[in-house]
Amino acid sequence: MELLFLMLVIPFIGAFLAYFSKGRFSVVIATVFSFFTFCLSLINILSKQRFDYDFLFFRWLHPDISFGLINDSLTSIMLILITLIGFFVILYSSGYMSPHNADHRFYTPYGSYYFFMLLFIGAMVGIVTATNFLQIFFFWEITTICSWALISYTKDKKAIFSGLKAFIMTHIGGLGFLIALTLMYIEVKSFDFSVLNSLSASSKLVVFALLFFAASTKSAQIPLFTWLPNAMVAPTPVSAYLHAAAMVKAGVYLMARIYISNSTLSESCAFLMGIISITTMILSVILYYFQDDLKKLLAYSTIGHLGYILFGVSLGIFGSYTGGMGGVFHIINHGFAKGLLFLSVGGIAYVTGSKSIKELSGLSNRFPLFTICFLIGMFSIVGIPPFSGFWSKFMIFTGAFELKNSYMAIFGLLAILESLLSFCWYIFVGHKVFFGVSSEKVLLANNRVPFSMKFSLLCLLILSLLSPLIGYPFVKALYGGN
Amino acid sequence: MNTSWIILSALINIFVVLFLSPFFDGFTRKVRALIQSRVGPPPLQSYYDILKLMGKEDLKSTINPLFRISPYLSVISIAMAALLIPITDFNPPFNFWGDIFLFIYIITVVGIAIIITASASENPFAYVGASRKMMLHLSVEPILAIALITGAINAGSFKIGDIVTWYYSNGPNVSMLLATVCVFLSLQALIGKIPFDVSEAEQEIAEGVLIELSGPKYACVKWANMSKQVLFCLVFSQIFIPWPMTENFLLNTIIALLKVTIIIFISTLIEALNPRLRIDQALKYNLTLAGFSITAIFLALLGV
Amino acid sequence: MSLLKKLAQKAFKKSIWVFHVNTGACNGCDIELLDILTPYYDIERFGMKAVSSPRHADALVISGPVTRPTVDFVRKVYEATPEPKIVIALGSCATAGGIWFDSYNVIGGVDKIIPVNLYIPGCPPRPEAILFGIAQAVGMSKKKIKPIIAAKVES
Amino acid sequence: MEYISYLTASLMLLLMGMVFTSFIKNKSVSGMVSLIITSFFSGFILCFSLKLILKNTVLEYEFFSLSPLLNSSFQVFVDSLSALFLIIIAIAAFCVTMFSWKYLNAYKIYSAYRFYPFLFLLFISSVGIVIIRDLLFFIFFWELMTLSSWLLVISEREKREALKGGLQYFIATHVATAFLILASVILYSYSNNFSFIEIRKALSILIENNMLLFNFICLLIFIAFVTKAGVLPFGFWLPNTYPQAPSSASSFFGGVMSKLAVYALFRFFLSVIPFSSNTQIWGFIIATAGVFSIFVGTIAALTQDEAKRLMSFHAIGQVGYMLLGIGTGLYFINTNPFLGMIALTGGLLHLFNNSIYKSLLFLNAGAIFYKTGTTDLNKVSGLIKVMPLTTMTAIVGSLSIAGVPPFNGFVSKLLIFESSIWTAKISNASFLIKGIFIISGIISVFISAITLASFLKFVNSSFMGKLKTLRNDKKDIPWTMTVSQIMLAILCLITGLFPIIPLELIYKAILSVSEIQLPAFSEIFISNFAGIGINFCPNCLYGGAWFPIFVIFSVLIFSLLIFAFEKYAQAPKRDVDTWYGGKEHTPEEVTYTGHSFYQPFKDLVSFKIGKIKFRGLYPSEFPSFKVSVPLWIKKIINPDEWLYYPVANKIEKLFNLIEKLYDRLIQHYTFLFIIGIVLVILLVFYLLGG
Repeated sequence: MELLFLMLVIPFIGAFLAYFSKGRFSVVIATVFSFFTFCLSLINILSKQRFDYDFLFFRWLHPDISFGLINDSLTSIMLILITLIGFFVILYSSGYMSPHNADHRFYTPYGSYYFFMLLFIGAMVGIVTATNFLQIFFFWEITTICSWALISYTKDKKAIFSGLKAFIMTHIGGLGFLIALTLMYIEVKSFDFSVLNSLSASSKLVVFALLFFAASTKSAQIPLFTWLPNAMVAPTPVSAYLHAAAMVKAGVYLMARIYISNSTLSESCAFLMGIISITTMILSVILYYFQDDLKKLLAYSTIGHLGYILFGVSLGIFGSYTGGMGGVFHIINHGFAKGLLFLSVGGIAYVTGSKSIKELSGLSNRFPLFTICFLIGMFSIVGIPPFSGFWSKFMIFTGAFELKNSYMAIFGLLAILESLLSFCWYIFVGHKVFFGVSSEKVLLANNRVPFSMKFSLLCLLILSLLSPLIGYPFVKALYGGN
Repeated sequence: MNTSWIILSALINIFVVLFLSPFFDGFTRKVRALIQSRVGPPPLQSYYDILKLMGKEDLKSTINPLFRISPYLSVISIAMAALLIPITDFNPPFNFWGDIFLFIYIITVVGIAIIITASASENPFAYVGASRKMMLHLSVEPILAIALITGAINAGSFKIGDIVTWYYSNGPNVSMLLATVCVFLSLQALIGKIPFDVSEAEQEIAEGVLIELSGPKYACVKWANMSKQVLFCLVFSQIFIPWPMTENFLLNTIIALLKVTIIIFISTLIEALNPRLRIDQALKYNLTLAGFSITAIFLALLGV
Repeated sequence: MSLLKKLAQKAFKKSIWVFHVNTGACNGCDIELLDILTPYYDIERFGMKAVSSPRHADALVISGPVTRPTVDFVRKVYEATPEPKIVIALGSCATAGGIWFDSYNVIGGVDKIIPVNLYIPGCPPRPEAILFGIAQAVGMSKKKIKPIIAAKVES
Repeated sequence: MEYISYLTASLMLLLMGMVFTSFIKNKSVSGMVSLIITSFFSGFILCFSLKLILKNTVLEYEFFSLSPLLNSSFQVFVDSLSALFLIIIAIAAFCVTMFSWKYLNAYKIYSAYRFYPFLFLLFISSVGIVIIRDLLFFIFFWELMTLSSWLLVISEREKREALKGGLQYFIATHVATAFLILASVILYSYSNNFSFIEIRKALSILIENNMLLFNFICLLIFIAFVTKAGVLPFGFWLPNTYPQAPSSASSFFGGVMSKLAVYALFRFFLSVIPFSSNTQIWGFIIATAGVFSIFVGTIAALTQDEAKRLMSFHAIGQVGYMLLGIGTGLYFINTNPFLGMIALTGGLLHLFNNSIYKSLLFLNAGAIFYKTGTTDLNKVSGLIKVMPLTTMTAIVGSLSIAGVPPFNGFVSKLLIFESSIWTAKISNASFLIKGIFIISGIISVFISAITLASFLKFVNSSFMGKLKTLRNDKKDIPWTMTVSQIMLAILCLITGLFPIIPLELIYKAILSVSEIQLPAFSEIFISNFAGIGINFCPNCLYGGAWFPIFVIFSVLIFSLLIFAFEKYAQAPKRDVDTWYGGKEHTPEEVTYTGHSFYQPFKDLVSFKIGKIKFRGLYPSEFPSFKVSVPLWIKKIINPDEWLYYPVANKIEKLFNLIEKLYDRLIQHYTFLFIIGIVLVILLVFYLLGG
């Protein structure tokens, strides 16, 4: 328990220390603190503790409402995702946020950047360790603020606009969350995760819909998904963290948590989730084909894959354990792969100064590491065995058809179609960008890539390869727990 | 069907196809000469030619070893094909199920041997000839195959011997007659005579496939060509017109020879009275015929 | 010498295949040569025929004076013909250059380039003469003069 | 237990090879390491599978299970069929690796770790496909194979064609795999287990309940495998893809990879999908697809001028033969097991033979590439003077693929021809079906001739003729390359002369797979080392036969005779120049290029439909088309423009309006204040009063 508490507190402390330290020192502090957090989460996993701790000294609103820390399989795996990727992203940033960056030269002091990054980690840890909806909501809004600050980090007009847009949109989602909390409180005076079980049928649907609305804005689903592509103006490590582990994963975590804690959700809830996630998926895959910017492509891909996860969770709510677990499994696999993809795109932008698919070609000749990272990330994402995405996607597909429900079968079919279409575009992009004769941008690129970037890329590469193995025991435990 | 009969029968087949073939060639030349109101060569002229070529110098225009081997292969395969033709009896000396496919393939090998010889000789004329020969072959082979398969369907057996026996005892039906007609129409192409001698057109590509051959090799190829003529005439006369057939093997042989003579006479008439076709015309002719001959199969399926 | 070899030698006389080379003739001799293929003369009754490749030939019939550009060709065609072979110079020009004997672009008769077995003079020679000449060359008809050229061939 | 250790050891060897070769940059060192590893692997696998077949046992072993998440387990199951394919893989793998060792030097900018690790991955995945009995892991290995072969195809990363081919390949096969995945998840919903046994049970229930779904699943599986096998029209990618890989890799593609698709088809339709009346329909469909592929693929091959592309088209055609055999077999196996078994055996025997000669032919093309730097038949010629042994092996391969006796292609083609034509006499199928089967047989006979023609073109234009300029010296290719080709050529000859050896293995394999009662080997085939006899029905005599001994004896006798004859004639010999009419020519002038071969035939089979040009019945170029997205779609997918920004703007305007109220005049504020108070008072009164 103390571990978990430390883990929650350390990033915040680190954040303030980083903010007040000068120059490169903030980098060191951020790295050390994030590494410390990561170590704690590792110890937490290795200790294999499962508990649900209650802060007995803290009560608010109602004596029955307790705050505390939870540590079950879902939390542990989310923790490892958040802290690991957080650490690597911060490590990566130390190389990336430099004047040598060909994409965007970062001269300004980095204090605020690391402040918000560590705050982000802390907030995410807070979300996944929270024991009730209210506690989640508290950290939920911190992530919103962090994302707003980080997206508009470069402070040009577009960045500020995008930050504002992200802030407003996710905050509208947060409003939904707030209303849901209010409704909960009015009806049963509790914010526990299992509260939906005890609600009446009609208000259950309303509360669920509101929570799902909150989650879907956070996870960039229809209708409020447009902030995510705009958020790509953020520095690439930020986008990587935003997409792989933080922010958007908060939404899906919320839904996964609701799914795990509530066994009596109605089919209409599942259907609502399913239809929205599938529509998002299809929309995102159509939008793939209009993108020229690699990062925007990845953004839409994130939208699509969050759709996958939510679809899996909706299958779980509908009654298919395989689908639900597939959704949870996909959180992990997608996290590592997407982190890897973003960081490799960041590396490409770092050396060539371009993220345009049209401008880049023949990267594999000069930058084999980026090539391998991107390709493996890409194969993980599109689900080519033996890479990670295959397993979770396969579980989701299986779940969709297992139900023998014609609607879900159609959804499953659409999901397979999405997978195919995204594969086509990805493989085309892979061919275009990495193979063939080197383009001018690539030939003129400088060869010096900071060690920290290379190191974090390599580590993420290995992690992405191993992510099914990492995730499997947890998902299995989760399954057993149900 | 004892061993001695097989050996005797095989020897007769070899004798007829290989050793009488120059005589038939001489016969052809004589007939052609008579048609053109010439005297023509003596009937044994082709024997003289082959003997003479045997004694001539063997010129090697290439170090390619295939150039040396493959002319002999053509004679060997002709001889092997000869063993699958019923002359002395309903059954050929080598008679086993599925031999129609073997037969089709062996006569293909004759072509391959000559084509490989030609292409090994490095002469562009020979290449042209080889290309044409192959095209001719692959357009005309289906006709023979289809005809034989028609017989096989009718007789219910893939044995040449069984086809002949069935045909002899049951008499002609529509499908077999159609097949016979098709084979007859493709006979010139099978033999490689005018109007289908595009691969060896003397005036056009200077004997095409044979241009580089000399001495014994040329003799072999010449001989194989002469034997091929007899072979295909025998195929036509013995498989598709098996009448009359007796118990006596000598009588059968003589009847077969007579039939072959008649067919060769007809074929020579066609040869003497026709101009050469272009290769594309020949191809179209053959493929149309092949398409037409498929009707025979359907008729055979219907049992008529 | 084996039996087959003897037979082959005997058969040689009965089957002479002719390859025609024009080294610059006025076509007079060529037309006369074609005459012997016609039904009237019908050279095939002696087993002779015209072939289209020197590889198959037993006899080279060369018509015309050897002009400068064709010298190489004549040598090549002689080389390309398998032994035993006979070379027949057809017409006056091939025999000794004819009326072109001192022309600047004419080497002269065929025998200046390759050994010749038989000369058939005439401008052009009659088909009968050609037939008679070839028959003499292969020994079908008795020779009336001593074959001096034969010695030259062997050397 | 002994068996599994063999298998594990060989897989470990491959993994080891993959890891080792990933770190060695030097080509020859890497080649040597992989050759050593592969020879151990091949030895192990050969021992293992021969032992398994001869002892008639089955290996069953479960490594691990994925339950409870998915009811799937890494279940190894090696029966005789799998063992047969393991033999094929082992042979091909060994020859391919041996060939690659020196061959890779032909590629200048090409390091070893672009090739060997992926080759080992390909080996692993092929072995995996064969030995697995679980649909999930089957798909896993299946897609792994696609991935590794894609990596091999694009190993020349600067070449446009290679990239195009790789892209086409990956997309096409991935779509096919998606079909397979769809089929598997539908099946899982019924069987709740990915094991083939459970799936079979589920399918047999499905046949009775939901015929439509059953057929749909069959269709999905069929398309999935047929795409990989390269059966037209699904295999359109194949000719663009195979030639792009290094020849040794394409040799493995042509020899093993496309055959594994046929294996999968065979395995599924024979042992996973239970027999029913539908089996007949699917057999018929498979046979028809096969014939279509034979016809179009091979005729298109005739028009090709590039050696490897030509061979790729033949890969399409040859797979058609196998499908014809298997399809005919499936059609008749219930009604007429004798005929069905002959066809099935023919199909599988053809597969076995094909894997040998197809590998050989691609290796030949590789040898040409090594020596000349190109495989364009218009640019190479006269290579027999440089590499006589390779030429001989190429001729053996060509004659084998054309099915000329006594090489191995003949036996299998014979079985296929006979079984498909024999339907006329034995079966009681309808007239149309019989007709189609017979026409298939005739087409395959005809196409054999075309195959021969196109391979004669290959041999003629690359090996015969004048020697053209080479890339390097006039030495023969390195001996390892020659030896690997010779081994395959000898195998071609041996399996042709003694077809009984593979035939018995194959028969055992089919018996081990099928669950219905089938006639024993001795009932159908009477065989000894002199040849084989085939029995078409229980009561009739032998329906077909092949006596290689006859051929050998005749050839020997006649050769001796002719040899004696030539010796006796004592013709003198002399070396001369080629006769071109007396003139000197350059080699370019006197070469008859591959393009000119069969020109009239090409013209005959080339035509134009609409804007698509067909060359050899195969579309040579498509008109380019552009898809323009309608404006409304573009608008709809961007809700920012039509929803959020207008709303945001409206709200902003509203706020501006409110802002205007705050105009800093104290009078206005007082006024508003008074109004507010009045309103509040009114409200209070209203509430109290109400």
